[in-house]
Amino acid sequence: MTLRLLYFARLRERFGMGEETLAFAGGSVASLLDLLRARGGVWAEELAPGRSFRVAVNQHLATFDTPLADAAEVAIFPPVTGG
Amino acid sequence: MTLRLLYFARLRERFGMGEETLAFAGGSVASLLDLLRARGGVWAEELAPGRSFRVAVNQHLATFDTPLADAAEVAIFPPVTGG
Amino acid sequence: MKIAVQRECFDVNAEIGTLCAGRLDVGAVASFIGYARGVNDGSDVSAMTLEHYPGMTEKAIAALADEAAARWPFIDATIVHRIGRLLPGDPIVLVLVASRHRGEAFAACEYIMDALKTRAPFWKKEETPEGERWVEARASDEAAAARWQLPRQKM
Amino acid sequence: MKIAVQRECFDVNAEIGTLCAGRLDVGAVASFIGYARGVNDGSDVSAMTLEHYPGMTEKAIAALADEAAARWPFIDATIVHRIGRLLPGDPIVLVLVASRHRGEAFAACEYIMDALKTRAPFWKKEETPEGERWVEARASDEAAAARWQLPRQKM
Repeated sequence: MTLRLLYFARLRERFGMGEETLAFAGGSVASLLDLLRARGGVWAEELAPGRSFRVAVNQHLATFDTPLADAAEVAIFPPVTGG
Repeated sequence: MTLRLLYFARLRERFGMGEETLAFAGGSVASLLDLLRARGGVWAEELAPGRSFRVAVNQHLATFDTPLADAAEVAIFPPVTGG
Repeated sequence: MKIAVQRECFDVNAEIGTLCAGRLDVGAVASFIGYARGVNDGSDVSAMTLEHYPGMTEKAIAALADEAAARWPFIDATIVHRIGRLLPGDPIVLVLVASRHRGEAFAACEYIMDALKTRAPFWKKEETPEGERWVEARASDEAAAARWQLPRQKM
Repeated sequence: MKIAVQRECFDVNAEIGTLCAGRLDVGAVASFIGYARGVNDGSDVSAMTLEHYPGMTEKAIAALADEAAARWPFIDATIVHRIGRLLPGDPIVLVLVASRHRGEAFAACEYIMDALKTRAPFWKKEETPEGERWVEARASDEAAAARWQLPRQKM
């Protein structure tokens, strides 16, 4: 299956990209985060357990156990600061 | 001593006057109310104990035991309904 | 602090502009506008007339705004209350509170409105198909003001 | 319910006029305007840029406004949030809530702002003499949102 990943704000800058398409074996948000952390460097650093970030799946805030379906849009971003 | 009395809104209409000057022997708001009730009719009715009205002395909300000095401006009016 | 009692309508944009003019520390403006409604207590209301106690009104509003400023250190506030004859849909009262952060602005604005409803000497008379009637004070307004645990100043 | 994410400034008078047009049952409009400040966390801020998540933003705002409407039955609401580069003193966000009585308008307006601050995908980057920096989320915003006992939706 394939996921569309989006990064915003500080994470977009740190990762050096705003979006990418990723082949994914299936699983939850937690599995995806493990896959991204395995890239090492800023990925391991910014997505380390305990770091403050949010994940939205198909444009709704998600939790670590939210399942990911094929073609899901997964966004990872810092805590929001609008308003 | 002399007091300047003001009436507003429903009480102004019921008493048939917006203001009057009254000779007063001295005392508190309670004494003044007794004097006015002694007029009978609408005065006794509207100012009866338990009726809902407010008294301001020199433009500050007062209580029954607020003392009245010569030339005080005493306003009697229904509970307010602005805003 | 601007406090005005006037017959004319107020201009919200203009009042906000004056309140914030040249102030780059304002992060929040909370506001409230009260309107004359076309229905009240189950009757159609075709117009209302607002009477007040000239002299006391401004003092009472200043006192309650000062209380709010003592509790929530806001930057500045504007309170405008209209008097005279108003039609349904007409604005009656405007309260603006400017502060650094939003919590103070919301709290002070709501406090001022609750206190104004129970302590500023305004009275409304409504014109209905059954004739004219004075609006009665609402128990809910007393309850709203009491939430803030005001010092007892009423009889 | 009007929800807009836009670069242009909003006109408060015009937004209130649209919100209340032809409605004689509106007795109260509570509003909030958030502004870009010239100082934050002890640094001068010469400008800020607001980034958002197109597509999710509108959904997230609609969801929190619907929650507010379920809790406080207001008549209508308007939420406008700006994006792009803003200067100190520029308005960032406008929330208007129209209701019959003021309690619902104040509560819904403050709820929407608190929820928006923690759940709508906007991010601010500030320009300071020390360079550019992303604004960090505030614990006080999380605390403000938690007051309303939101269902847990965050990680």
